[in-house]
Amino acid sequence: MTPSPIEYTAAQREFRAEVRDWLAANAPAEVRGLRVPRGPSDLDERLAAWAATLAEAGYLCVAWPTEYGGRGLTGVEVSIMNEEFGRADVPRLTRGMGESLVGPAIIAHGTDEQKRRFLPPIISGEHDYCQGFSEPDAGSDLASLRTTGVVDGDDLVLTGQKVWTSGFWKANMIFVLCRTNPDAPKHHGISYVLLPLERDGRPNGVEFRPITRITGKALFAETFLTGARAPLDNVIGGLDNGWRVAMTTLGSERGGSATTQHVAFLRQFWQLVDEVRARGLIGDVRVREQLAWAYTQVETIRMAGLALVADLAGGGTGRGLGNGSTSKIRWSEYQRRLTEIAMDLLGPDALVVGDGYDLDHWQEEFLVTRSHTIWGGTAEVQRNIVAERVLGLPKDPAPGGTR
Amino acid sequence: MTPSPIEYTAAQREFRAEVRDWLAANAPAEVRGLRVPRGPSDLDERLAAWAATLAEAGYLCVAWPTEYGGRGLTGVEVSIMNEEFGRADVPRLTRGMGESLVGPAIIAHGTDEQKRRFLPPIISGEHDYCQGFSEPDAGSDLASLRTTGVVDGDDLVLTGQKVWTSGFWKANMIFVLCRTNPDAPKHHGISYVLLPLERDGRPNGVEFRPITRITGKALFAETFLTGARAPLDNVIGGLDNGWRVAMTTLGSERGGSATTQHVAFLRQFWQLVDEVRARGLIGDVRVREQLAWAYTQVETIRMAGLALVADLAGGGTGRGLGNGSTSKIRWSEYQRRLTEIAMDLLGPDALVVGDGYDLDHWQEEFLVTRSHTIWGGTAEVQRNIVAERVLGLPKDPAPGGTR
Amino acid sequence: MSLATTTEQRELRATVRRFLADRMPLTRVRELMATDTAFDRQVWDGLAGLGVQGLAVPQAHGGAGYGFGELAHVVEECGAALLPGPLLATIGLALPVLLAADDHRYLPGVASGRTVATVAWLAPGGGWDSAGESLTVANTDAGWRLSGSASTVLDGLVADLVLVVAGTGAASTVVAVESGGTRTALPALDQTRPLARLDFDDVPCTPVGRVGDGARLLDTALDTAGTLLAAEMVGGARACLDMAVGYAKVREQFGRPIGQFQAVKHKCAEALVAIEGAEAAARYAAWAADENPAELPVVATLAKASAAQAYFRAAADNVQIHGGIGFTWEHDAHLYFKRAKASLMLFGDVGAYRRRLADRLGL
Amino acid sequence: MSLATTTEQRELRATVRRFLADRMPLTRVRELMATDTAFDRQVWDGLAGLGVQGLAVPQAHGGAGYGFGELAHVVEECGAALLPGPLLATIGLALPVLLAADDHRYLPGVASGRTVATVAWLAPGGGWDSAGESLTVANTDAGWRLSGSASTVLDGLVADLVLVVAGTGAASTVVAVESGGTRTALPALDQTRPLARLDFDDVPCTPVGRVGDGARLLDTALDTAGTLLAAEMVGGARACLDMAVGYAKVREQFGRPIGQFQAVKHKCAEALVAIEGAEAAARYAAWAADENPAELPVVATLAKASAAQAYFRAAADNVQIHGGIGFTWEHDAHLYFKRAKASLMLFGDVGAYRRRLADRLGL
Repeated sequence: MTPSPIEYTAAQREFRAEVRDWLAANAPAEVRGLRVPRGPSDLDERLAAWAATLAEAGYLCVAWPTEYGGRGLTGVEVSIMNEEFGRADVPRLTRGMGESLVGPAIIAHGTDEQKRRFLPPIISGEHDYCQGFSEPDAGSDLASLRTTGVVDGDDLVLTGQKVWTSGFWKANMIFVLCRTNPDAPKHHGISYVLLPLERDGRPNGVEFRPITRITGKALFAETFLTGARAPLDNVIGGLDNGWRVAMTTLGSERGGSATTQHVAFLRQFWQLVDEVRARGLIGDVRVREQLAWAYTQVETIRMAGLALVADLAGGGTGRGLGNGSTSKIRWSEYQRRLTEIAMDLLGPDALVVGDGYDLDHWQEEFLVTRSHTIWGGTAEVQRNIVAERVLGLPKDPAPGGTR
Repeated sequence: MTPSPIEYTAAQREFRAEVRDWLAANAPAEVRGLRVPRGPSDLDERLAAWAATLAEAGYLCVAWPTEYGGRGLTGVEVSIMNEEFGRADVPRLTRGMGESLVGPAIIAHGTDEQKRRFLPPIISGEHDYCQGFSEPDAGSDLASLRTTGVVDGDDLVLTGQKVWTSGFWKANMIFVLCRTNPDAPKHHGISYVLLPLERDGRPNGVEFRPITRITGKALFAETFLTGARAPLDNVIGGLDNGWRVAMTTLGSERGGSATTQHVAFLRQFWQLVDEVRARGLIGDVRVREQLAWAYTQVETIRMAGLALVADLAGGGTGRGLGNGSTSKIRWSEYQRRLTEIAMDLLGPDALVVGDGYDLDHWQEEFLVTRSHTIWGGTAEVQRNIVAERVLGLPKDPAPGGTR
Repeated sequence: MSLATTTEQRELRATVRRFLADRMPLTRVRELMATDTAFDRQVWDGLAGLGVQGLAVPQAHGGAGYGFGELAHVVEECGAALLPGPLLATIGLALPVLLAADDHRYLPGVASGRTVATVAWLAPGGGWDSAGESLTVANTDAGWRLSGSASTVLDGLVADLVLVVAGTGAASTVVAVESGGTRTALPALDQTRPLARLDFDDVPCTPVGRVGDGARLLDTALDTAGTLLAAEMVGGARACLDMAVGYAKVREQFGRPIGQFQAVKHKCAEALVAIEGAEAAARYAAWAADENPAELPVVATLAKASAAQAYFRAAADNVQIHGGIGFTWEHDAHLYFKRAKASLMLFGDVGAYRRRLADRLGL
Repeated sequence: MSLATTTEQRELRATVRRFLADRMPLTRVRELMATDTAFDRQVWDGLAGLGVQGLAVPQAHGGAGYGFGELAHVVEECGAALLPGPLLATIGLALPVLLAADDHRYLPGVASGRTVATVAWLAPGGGWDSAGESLTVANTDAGWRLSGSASTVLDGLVADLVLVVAGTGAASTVVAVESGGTRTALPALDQTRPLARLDFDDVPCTPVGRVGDGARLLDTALDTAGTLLAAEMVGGARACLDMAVGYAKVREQFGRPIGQFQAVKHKCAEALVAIEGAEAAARYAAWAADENPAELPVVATLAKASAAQAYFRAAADNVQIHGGIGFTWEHDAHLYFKRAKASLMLFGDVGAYRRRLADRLGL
């Protein structure tokens, strides 16, 4: 056996065995080898069934505390779970933003009643959330949002426009940031609301207009809120306190995908090697150097992940071993450059797409990678974060307020 | 004959013939093939004699108006002159900063008396200027200078510290910016003074302390002014008006070296090809690509220069055809990257220097090129200039005042 | 002839710019993109009316007798407008083959805009250097006959005249095909530059130029095509930089226009430096095509690579500076981005052009 | 053994850092730079006192029996301090040759710090792959005799033991030379890492390892040397970034600290991203050297290239961020800059390492 660079505790090893055994016993053959598609697909039913199996066995929302239906897993344990799902070659599903964003916000800031009301439906899949944070005029400057929330009796009435709403085609809930106090400073006066898309079976003033991306696919939408109503009970963390709620993240999330992120990249790398070989280009010195460069990037991602999890597994904090921003910069720029190179290597063939603008892996990734340095904080914002928060360089003076 | 991409006027062609004939008749064999060294050298006497010959024939300060002893040459004519000197393989000497900076400032802002007193000695070489603008704490932010100038009778008394004074070892004059009005805004209250290094044969409170650069050579100095005295008559443009004077440049300077700048780069390129060939590396695909890249950069510099001079020769303004900043970014980054590559290509040999830290061409340029993105406005400042002045992007808000 | 832009060139350029602004706004480009041919015959005829197709054709063959210097300026405008259609194929590829082959038959048609032409040489599944690998031509009892397949043929669906580089024994020969064979659209990543696959089975054809001279003719054509493609890319790059700068001046984030941030500023400044250099090279190459053809193989090669880098960077940065909106189909940034990448790859990527340059320098 | 840094490693590191801060401040480095040997025997003995040289030597041979994982942490500190002297030559080059050759004679001396050792293989005027080209060794009646010249020998002037890779017929063999031959200082661009040329004329020597096994031993040594050099470069890169960030916080231009400008910020952020990646790779390679040697040829190779790029960038940006002062001899920025470039080139530049990696991946 290859020696492991991570020394797991007995409990962690036991957990690994438990996951492995469960998967061996419960993962149906029909989900083996499935890759979760980016958009609606004919796999959806199989994946939904698999998600229900996972939910029942407690393999969804695993980082949530057990008292809220989660499993209270640490980052290291999540990484173990990811590894085992990978080894079994079955999709490691989650409840998306409901699991990663809404749940943690409710757990940190919700009332007991809200926790009872909103957390179980996330796990069961009954509530499927899409995101209502971004606005067209706000961009990276999220706090400059303009959607308004006006109290009307027991309801909050929302009006405004959101954008980059992903997963809209399957959602029945949307979590929204809106301005409930226009007179307060930029970061105050914002509220965090859970808004149902329908009330009493009737539309609730939420309209999606799909946005086609440069790949030709429409996986995001503009969202128009026109007098959409949510009970005030759906405001998390209290009125005007939404910014803090929105900034909630799971404290224990480091680790997670650190040891498995490279797997897909490695598969992709060898796919490129195969294609290059098939074209008889593998002997070309420059091609070899470019491939070696790519392999180095993938290995660096793997090694950085191992170092982090090794530290966490040993009881460390992971300090100094990277963070969300440096990791994002690393993989997003790698993927971008790799796909540029791949297109060049594949030559004339790479200029031809399928009917209906159907793109192959390289073409699609070549285009999609342009978005990776935009969503979730542009590459420029990520560099500011690294410089200011990690290196302690002074903040840019921002005339419009703090960031 | 190779067709020329520049259509010269009859007068310009005549001027070329005149220069060529003069050089054929007057350039001594002993200056042929000489390269002007960066520092003091045993060539100095020969070069001084050649400069005297040029001065007498009117081939120094050629861009100055004829009424001040210059030749009133346009940028195109200067480029022709540069080409002919290159063709004859003789050094195209100038009177350095006296010619390029001090003279134009006097011509634009000096009194008649100052013009009579200061211009002829620059041409003759009697006054040799070094520069007293930069200060240790000012850097790119030149206007934050602190050297003081206090009026004392008919004199201005200068106290302070300057830095990056080049050519100090041969200078007998220094042109200085000093603050004569500490209460005025940053860019006002500065004066431009011509300061002799000696008065009546005695030291005038100017001390140079050579600064050794990372090449091991000391071609610059820190300059300490301790009660150095200049007559008020030596203040150009009037007290407190020095910033405008310092910003003076020759209006007609575009063209100039545009068609000859690439010559040295091309020579250097072929030198690298020879060295690579001698090491048996010329067949290596990656080496070939790197050399092709280098050749492309040199050609781009040549072609951009030709386009500019072709436009000027045709009566154009050269608008949109580059400027000092884009040109500087282009050649400085080319030279930097080229020397990095050259060092790599030359391998182990490039790690060994001569006795007394004597550097070969590649080693010296590898180090010197680090300074090209610092002096005369850092690479960052150059990019700001391009973005703001050429592209019209909004200025950075500078809390400390304008730039 | 000077390298400087003449008043006449400036006026021609302005005329073409106005014509394209009127007849080929990006909304129209998008309509054409949705078709297999992306060809607007009326706009093509309009350009012919302005004399574009005949600019570099000698007067003796019905052209205006100007040169590629003029054409480069026009093509810069076409690149900025993302003009779809067979201009590059006709003028960049086919015309230089005809000129180099000293062919008189087809030149008047090209000059007048009557004939849309292209050149076919790539083997299906092959690389950019697969010229003639899948095509053979022979002189049979029934006359010259062509068989085999060509892939990635620019504007192959609409070309009235296809010049095919096909193997004749160890060498290759260019033959003209006016009809016959099967033409299949190849949906293109860059929908503004349609591609096709052509299949020939014993199709009648006529040699153009000397038999066995195909490789030389193709090389010449690629130099000219590289030169005009460089000009087109420079025009596109300028358009991208203009878009990015325009947006950076008005888009506010954190209370100020994003153009005030150095990250945006320096991106734009670097794009300008690259574009200026590429423009100098592209225009010089066009000058050389007219005035100093001996220099063309070197300067066209480096101009193409430089323009490709400048365009791709400017187009990519334009997407980035626009943020999320720049990643939508609705916004025009992606049209340029795809054109930039496809143009960078066309005839060989930057590395391939560098190698070609090294060879041509005799390194 | 875990990849995580242990408390023991942290303490060892801190001890070495304190020792170097005390005994090898940059003022002392500068004194040593001015000498041919750049060697401070007392500091060397001091490091031996801390057990550094013996860390990765098995206890059976007088070492501490720890591994390269520990050594990498120490070497990071040495790199940050720009420690001159033969640590890399002794531990990175000579030690792995001795270990791989299963040589017992010299290991105790190396472990105790008594023996300064190096490896010589480069042909004068040759490239990094010129191993043994100018050196031959033969078993004569008078015993083993070495002739020829080796260039660019790390710390060749002060080494008590020189392991020479010399040709034996078609293969090569490592031989140990303890005295004899002529040693000439080669003034180095990076004065903190002295080089020498060694000339041998029929010099007595002793084979180390099997005759004909020289290439394998050298390869093994280069993997370990690459690993430790990567660690050293990561340490140096961190030091550069610290210098740059520290300066950017206090240096004011245009009324604010330059660290507020995005151009400076983003430079520093990019340096950190590169350094973090290089650090992960360097530490992983050191871990592999101890725990999974089969992986070492691949991971050492990529670690060396990554660290080289990160260090050079950090060192160059450090000069740039310091502006004029960073270009002076007096300022320490150039010491790191020269070390960075020389280290990048040492044993082969980034491109050469990429090719090696492709080979080792079996591409």
